[in-house]
Amino acid sequence: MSKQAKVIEIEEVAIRFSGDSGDGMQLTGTLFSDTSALYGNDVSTFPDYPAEIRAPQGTVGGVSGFQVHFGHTQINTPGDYCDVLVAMNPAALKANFRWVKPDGIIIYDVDQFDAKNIEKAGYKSDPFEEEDVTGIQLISAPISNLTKESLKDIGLDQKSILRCKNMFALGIVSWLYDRPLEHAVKFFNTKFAKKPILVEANTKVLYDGYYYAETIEAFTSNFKVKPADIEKGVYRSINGNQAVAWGMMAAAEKADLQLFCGSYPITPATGILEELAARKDLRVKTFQAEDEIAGICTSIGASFAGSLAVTTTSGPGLALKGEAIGLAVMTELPLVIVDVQRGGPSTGLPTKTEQSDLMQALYGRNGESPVVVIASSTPSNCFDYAYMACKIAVEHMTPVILLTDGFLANGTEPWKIPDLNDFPEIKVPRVERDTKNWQPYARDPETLTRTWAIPGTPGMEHRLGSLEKMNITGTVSYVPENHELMSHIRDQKIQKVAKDIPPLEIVGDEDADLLIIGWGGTYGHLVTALTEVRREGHKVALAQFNYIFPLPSNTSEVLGRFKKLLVCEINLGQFANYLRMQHPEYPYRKFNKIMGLPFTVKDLTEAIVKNLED
Amino acid sequence: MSKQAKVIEIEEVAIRFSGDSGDGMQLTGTLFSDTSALYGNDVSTFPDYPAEIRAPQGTVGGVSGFQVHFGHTQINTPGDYCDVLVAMNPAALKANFRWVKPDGIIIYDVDQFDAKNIEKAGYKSDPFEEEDVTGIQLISAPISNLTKESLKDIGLDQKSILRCKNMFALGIVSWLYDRPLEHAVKFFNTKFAKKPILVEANTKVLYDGYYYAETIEAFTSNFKVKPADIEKGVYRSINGNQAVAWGMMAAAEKADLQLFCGSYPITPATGILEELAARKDLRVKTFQAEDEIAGICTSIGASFAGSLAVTTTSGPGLALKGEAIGLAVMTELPLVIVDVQRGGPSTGLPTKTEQSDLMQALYGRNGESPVVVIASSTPSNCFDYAYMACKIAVEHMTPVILLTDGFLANGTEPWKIPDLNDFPEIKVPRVERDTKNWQPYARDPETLTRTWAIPGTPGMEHRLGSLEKMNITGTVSYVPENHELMSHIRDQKIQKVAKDIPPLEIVGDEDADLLIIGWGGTYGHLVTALTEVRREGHKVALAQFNYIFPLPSNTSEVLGRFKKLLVCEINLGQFANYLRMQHPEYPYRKFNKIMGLPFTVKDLTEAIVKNLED
Amino acid sequence: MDIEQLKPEDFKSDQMVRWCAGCGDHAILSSVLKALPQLGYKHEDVVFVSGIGCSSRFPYYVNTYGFHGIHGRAMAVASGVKTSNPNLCVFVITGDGDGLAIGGNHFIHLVRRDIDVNLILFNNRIYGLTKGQYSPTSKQGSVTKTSPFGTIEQPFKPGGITIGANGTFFARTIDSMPKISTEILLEAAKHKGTSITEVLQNCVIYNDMTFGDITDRDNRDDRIIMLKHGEPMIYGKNQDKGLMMKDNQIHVVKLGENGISDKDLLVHDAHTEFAGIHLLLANMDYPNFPVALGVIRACESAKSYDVKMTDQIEAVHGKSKIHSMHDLMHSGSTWEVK
Amino acid sequence: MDIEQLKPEDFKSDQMVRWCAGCGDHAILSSVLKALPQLGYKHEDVVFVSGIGCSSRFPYYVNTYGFHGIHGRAMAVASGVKTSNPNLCVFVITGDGDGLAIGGNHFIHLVRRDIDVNLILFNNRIYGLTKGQYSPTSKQGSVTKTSPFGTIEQPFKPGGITIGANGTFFARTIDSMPKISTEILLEAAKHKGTSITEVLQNCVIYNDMTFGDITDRDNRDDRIIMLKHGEPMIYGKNQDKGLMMKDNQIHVVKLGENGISDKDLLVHDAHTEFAGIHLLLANMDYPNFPVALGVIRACESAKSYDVKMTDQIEAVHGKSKIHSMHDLMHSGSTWEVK
Ligand SMILES: Cc1ncc(C[n+]2csc(CCOP(=O)(O)OP(=O)(O)O)c2C)c(N)n1
Ligand SMILES: Cc1ncc(C[n+]2csc(CCOP(=O)(O)OP(=O)(O)O)c2C)c(N)n1
Ligand code: SF4
Ligand code: SF4
Ligand SMILES: [Mg+2]
Ligand SMILES: [Mg+2]
Repeated sequence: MSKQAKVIEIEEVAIRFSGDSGDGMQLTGTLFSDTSALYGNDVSTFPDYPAEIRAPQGTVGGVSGFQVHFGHTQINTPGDYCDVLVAMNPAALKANFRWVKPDGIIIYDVDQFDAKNIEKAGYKSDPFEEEDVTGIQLISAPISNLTKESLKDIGLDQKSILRCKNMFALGIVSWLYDRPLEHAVKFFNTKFAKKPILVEANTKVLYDGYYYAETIEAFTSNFKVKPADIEKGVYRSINGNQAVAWGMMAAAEKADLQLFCGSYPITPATGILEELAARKDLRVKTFQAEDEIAGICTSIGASFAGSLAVTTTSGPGLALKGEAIGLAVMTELPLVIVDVQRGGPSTGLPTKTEQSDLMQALYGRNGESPVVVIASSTPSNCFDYAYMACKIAVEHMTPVILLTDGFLANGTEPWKIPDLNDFPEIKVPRVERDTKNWQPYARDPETLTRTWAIPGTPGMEHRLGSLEKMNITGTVSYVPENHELMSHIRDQKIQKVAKDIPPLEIVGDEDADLLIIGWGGTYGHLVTALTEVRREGHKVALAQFNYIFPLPSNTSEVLGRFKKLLVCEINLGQFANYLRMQHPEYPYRKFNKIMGLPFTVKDLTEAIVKNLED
Repeated sequence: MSKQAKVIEIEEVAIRFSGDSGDGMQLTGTLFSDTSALYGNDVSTFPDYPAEIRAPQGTVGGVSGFQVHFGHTQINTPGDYCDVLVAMNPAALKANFRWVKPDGIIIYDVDQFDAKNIEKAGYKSDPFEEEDVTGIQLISAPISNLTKESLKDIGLDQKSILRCKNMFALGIVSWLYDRPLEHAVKFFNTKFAKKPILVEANTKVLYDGYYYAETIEAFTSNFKVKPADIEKGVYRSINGNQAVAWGMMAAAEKADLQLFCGSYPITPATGILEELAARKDLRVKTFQAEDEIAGICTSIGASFAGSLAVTTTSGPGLALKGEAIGLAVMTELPLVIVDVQRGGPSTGLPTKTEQSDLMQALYGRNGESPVVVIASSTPSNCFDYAYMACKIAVEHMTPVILLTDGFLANGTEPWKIPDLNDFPEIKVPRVERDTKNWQPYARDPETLTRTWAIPGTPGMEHRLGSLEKMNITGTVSYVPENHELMSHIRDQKIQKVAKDIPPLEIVGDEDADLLIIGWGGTYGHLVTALTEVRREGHKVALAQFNYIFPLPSNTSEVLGRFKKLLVCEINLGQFANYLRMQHPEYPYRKFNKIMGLPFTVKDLTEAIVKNLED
Repeated sequence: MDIEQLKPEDFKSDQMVRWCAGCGDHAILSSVLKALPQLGYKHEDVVFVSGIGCSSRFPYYVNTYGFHGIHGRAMAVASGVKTSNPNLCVFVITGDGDGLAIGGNHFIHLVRRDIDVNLILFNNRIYGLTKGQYSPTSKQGSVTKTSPFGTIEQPFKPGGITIGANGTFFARTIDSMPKISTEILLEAAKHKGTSITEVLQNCVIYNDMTFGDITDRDNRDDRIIMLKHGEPMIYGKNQDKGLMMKDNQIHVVKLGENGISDKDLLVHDAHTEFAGIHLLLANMDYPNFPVALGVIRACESAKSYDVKMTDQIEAVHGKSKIHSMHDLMHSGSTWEVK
Repeated sequence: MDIEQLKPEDFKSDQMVRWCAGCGDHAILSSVLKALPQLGYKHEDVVFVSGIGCSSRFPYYVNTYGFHGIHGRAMAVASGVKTSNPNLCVFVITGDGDGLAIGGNHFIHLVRRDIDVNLILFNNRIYGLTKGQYSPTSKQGSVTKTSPFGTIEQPFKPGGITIGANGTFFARTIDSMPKISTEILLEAAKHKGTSITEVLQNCVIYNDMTFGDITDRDNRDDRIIMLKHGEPMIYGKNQDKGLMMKDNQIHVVKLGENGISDKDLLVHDAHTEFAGIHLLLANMDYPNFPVALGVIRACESAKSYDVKMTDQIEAVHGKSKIHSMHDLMHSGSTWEVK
């Protein structure tokens, strides 16, 4: 495609598409990000859904946004602030203006900026006077009218025509960043295979938007973001929920076990259940239970019956599962519990992200009830940690809690499709068929793991249960010394998992004074902040924890290498407190945000610099 | 009553009555302990029930025991080891022999020591050869036959006659320790008012036992334990569950609020519900719910409606209540949650004691969800801490978790009936009737407490809920900054409770090197051990925590005064870990037991001496 | 303000109503707002309790006391409100997920205890708030986000569950028939004991037209029957169809055919304690039967739980000598140390 | 060992049975042990799942696979066992507290889904294990540890709850009638779908003789009726009483009086899907009616949930091109970086 304007090469761009819930912003963003990924950029995206209930059209509560960050270099976050904001109405501007860079571009559908919409958005006067737009380039585009114009003869009703306006916006932005249109057109062809008129309409509007941008002289230049230097391979785009589901399916395939998921829908975890429910072709069994308790209890039943059993939920659901997790601890059955964390307490901020279930995961049960706790740290490594969670659960006959969060769950990034042959084997500690005098609670002396005898196996009939078990025989026991022994065994059994987990590694300067400590879903932001601070000439290092309990065996040694330790979390300091308990030998500084949002790189760099100084 | 044998004065005695579940040992022990209390001794008792399910008669699993410890001096525990074991059958001997002092006395019903019973108890040969009885005085008494003989003409069937044999045993022990028989006789008269034949039978057997002991020459002497030097006043005997119930009723009376308890039965907490259910004369409302979740949720509803609402449970039930506790945190309603801790994890050891729900109480919920946590430390001060739990809940508009345990719940001790006028007022932060523009989440600037507007009050109609609240107005809010603000407010609000709680005090030597740290129900054993160690000439101090979150404001200062801190708990070290989090400035040593039993003073003194040394 | 003069608007709160345009919840809200002034309660004596779900946002829109609880627990919270203070008029707002999935146990126990609260079940056969997963009332075969190949579960019939739990009141209405809804809600509120009103509610976004068969204006009258106590069961656009009992089953008959007249038809007895027929009526489903609307069951309950609780307390209180903590603490076995 | 030759003793485990002497649970255990060899399953293919309660100790006494869960969750655990492996023969053992108080929701959802498990409800109308608090089936007025002045709650009827949840099988027996219990358990096990068998069980310690009215040998036969599919409803020591239907209610009649003969009586149709009559039969209570024993309802279920789940999976699997993670990961939108 030819164009006249000047082409400027840049490193990375963040674009936020935003409009009313009905404006199709999620699709627009996804098409743009897929196109960029196909083109070879590194990409990270994050949708910003409105709160669960639909707010009235045109209000700030109803704004739906989608941010795409892509670049020629490595992209680890969807970006704090955007270079371009596409605002389909005044409410979208109102909700997102704070996220526009001081020298950014705002492209808005001027047709929607009428008095009524302006008022609905909560502006009292001209939005561009109320907001301080100095330095920002404003592109007023009559998107609605041009869309109508473009499709006036196509034979669609007015409502359907207006549904295409998001493609006009996509066309504009595609020109601006020199993106090819083929991917979107291909998408229309598949999606609307049965309604060719929609293929035609969307395609036309998309091109018209593109040509509009090329034609008007509003843009003095367009930009080119060269492909990133990306590892060779076949890629696809993946979000955290899908990656969790697939990681568990991969583990089931490797272990040659049936995957069973008993679960109850809850935002933002439902996507995992939905993904698994769709995979009947891989014989995944999903059981949508009547509540979270039944979700985990069906899974415990399935685990007893020999399945690789998992249950998925978010914070309030994890609270409900606490008692039953104890049952899995006592019966020493493999079970993976996925908690996609969201804003709390109580129902809290159900669509927002947070890291405040750490303590609950560690201690939210009666009695001394240890389980393995691990956390993934990027949308795509949810695959790896879900796989590892399954592997540990099965090989150590224990419940494992996998923590992700709303940010990872909904964020997408390109994922190099792995070769499952590269993944470690999963050894199922099943009883050998002909074992004589098998004892349900006899243990491997190394790992303290018991063996798994599955109903249907002749000669291994046994009874498990929630009362204290006699070591080795597994019968009910009230013997005081046995209870003490078993309490220590259950604890040690989990501690011994440390042997199977990789050592803690650091990113950045080995010889720095300051070590930033993070865990779970903050990795992208922390590493980006690290890079920025180092670029400014500071020395600093980062340790991101994925294994929480047990901690990697070299934890104390790594922490001991640095003078200052700064624990950054999206909560009030739970991991810092936990480290204090585990490694009281060091003092910890804290940096916390708890706004239902990911960190911003800006806040982080400030915090890091401040801590470097004092 | 005249007697010939030599009378020896002693300081304190522990007697364990034990027999089959059907042998009436709980009653025997209670009568003995009440008599001793009436006589003026200080007393502490503890029943040792068999595991929940009845084991077959004559087996060790079916043994029911009751230990009474009484003395001329202060008695803080039911005693580790007993001076006298009454064993009504071989199983009772088998189960309890380990608890007899090396120079103790065993009185046994020789009629029950036949081959069949000996085998049932799990002995292979003569029990007194299998056990090492050197040094122990064995009193073989034909209790069954003498009871039959005593009642042969009274007109009762054989089964009913044998039911009286526990009174024969009581008679023997009463002579041995010079206890009057009036209290027991008075009890028979009330209890069997409608069946005079039973009054006669029990009285006769009791006296016959007494005379039997006086007559046979088995005992060379009997003992006198002089009344203790006890504060003047009117006393009654009370156990922890009853004291919790009464403390809450007292708080309701003082606050002039209706007491409402939504609960679900669970061992060992059920006694509180039962006690409250019996008090309809005081207009207590109890709601036996379908499960623990409904238990707490009905209480939250009642709290919203203006009651002083409480819910009672044990560990597994607390796990189920976690989600709803978060609801009370978010709605900032007063609520007391009593957790009578028992052995875990899972169903665990349901009739046994443990201190392993501390972390669950602190953190067993999704999100940042702080609540006040307090713990009582003797059966009778359960009254005081239940009262305080209610006072804090109401005055600070917050959930409060009160931790007791199976040991406190079932243990009894004499209790000086307090004058409620001496208890602090409870100020209910109700909205003043005529407040204009009342805002549900407007706060007292000192305590950060909001005010309580109760349905039925005109003009204060408002809506509470589990979604994040806007500060001041209390409407639903997804504003990021508000969520951060509210997270801190909820945290601060609980921290500020510290102003209302008494400073931490220590017992023992101010200038000691070693501070023993305990919390909750271990006080009696710790203070007894402390006394013993000090008696041996060592310097040592004890700090027993009743206020867990927040900690007393002087905690760090107190801990800082000692070189060594030894945290003793019946779990794997939860409070020690918690202290590490809160006061990382000190190193903590740990002493833990987790056998479903209280500490023994012996183990404790050993541990203390060891820690004094190294 | 005089209760008599209250108007529906007086019960509207100042909160913006946030349901999707076209959602059936709007119509139910207005039916309830119409009923409220006719109940004879003042604002401050009315409490709306809900769980979590689209429908459970309801309390925010009513200018009374309100409590938006956690998922599934509205029934339990309301039980506490009402037994704590029986003078309050308590409504429970719940959905098919909130009330029959996670809250199913509290639902049946509320009904069993017969606490005097009015429960309105917004049945849209879908989890709306979480964006479209099947619920315990979804038709077998429903394709939803968690059942991409169709559900394999039999749905609950809310009427069946209510009657099975010894319920004393069950009624059914449709969001799109607001006048009838208001009437039914008034009857429900009058009932002493737990009243369950199922409202068939359309979720335009995730389950549009799930009740299309019976709400479609052209055919509606041939597919629903309005039950009225004491009246024969006639229905149809032309009032030419009826229900008869034969062999312990209900049969659809055509009036005039085979000599059948309205004398042969079932006469609705909403008050009988024998629930067999109510169960059959509540479970009728299109296309084999018309769907029954109106008050299907409304027995006299002896006395609601909350009243029995108060009565028992007063009776015991009257007889006891213990009237204060002081009395209690000094009762029974005590001794004095001098 | 050949299945054919298994005897009740072969299904006994080596654990000492720990119920109180005289507890009805002993008799139920022996009825089950008698039924087990007749089911045609090998030891290793049978699983007993229970919750918590005296009755829930049951799995320890049976020499099969067993799972003693947590309070109230047996139904959910068993649902997982059976759907995970439909080849297993799964029993659920639960009590009136475990199954209908805390476990009530899982109970009704198990029944609704119609998963092919056999549930035996030990109904002693009391919480035995926790030493005597009232349960959801305790008679109104029961004096227990938590109701010292008598309960104020209407009890559940387990049959009503089952039928209200669309249950396809409900039967009732008494602990003290072990032969009948064994027969009924065999029919329950044969049923494809969830079978609920209520056993009226005596707790000698905390609720002795709660069923005394109908178990007392002298009067028993006049107070219970054994229902048999296809047979007229006659009962009484002298087989002189019967049940008739009039005005949609069941009436007790005396044969011979007013010209009533066995032709006028109800004939038991356990198989009809119309549950109205089953509800009436299941809810009958002494003294107004005889208590119904036997199989009250046993419909053909189309297909149990566990089978439908497998069928759907196989159907989708057959049609899809995706048969491994490799296939899946490379399906749809992918791109190559070279
Ligand atoms: C403990 C818990 N589990 C799950 C959820 C997620 N959740 C919220 S509403 C809902 C179902 C809503 O369905 P319904 O009750 O039918 O209400 P509707 O939205 O259809 O009106 C679910 C599963 C939650 N908030 N809390
Ligand atoms: C979560 C939880 N809540 C409460 C209990 C205490 N509990 C154990 S069994 C039981 C009730 C037993 O009654 P039922 O199910 O009727 O069995 P039964 O003992 O009568 O056979 C209760 C309340 C528990 N173990 N766990
Ligand atoms: S999602 Fe459905 S139920 Fe929820 S508000 Fe929208 S239309 Fe109504
Ligand atoms: S307490 Fe009752 S139910 Fe439990 S074992 Fe004893 S008699 Fe049976
Ligand atoms: Mg719904
Ligand atoms: Mg029971």
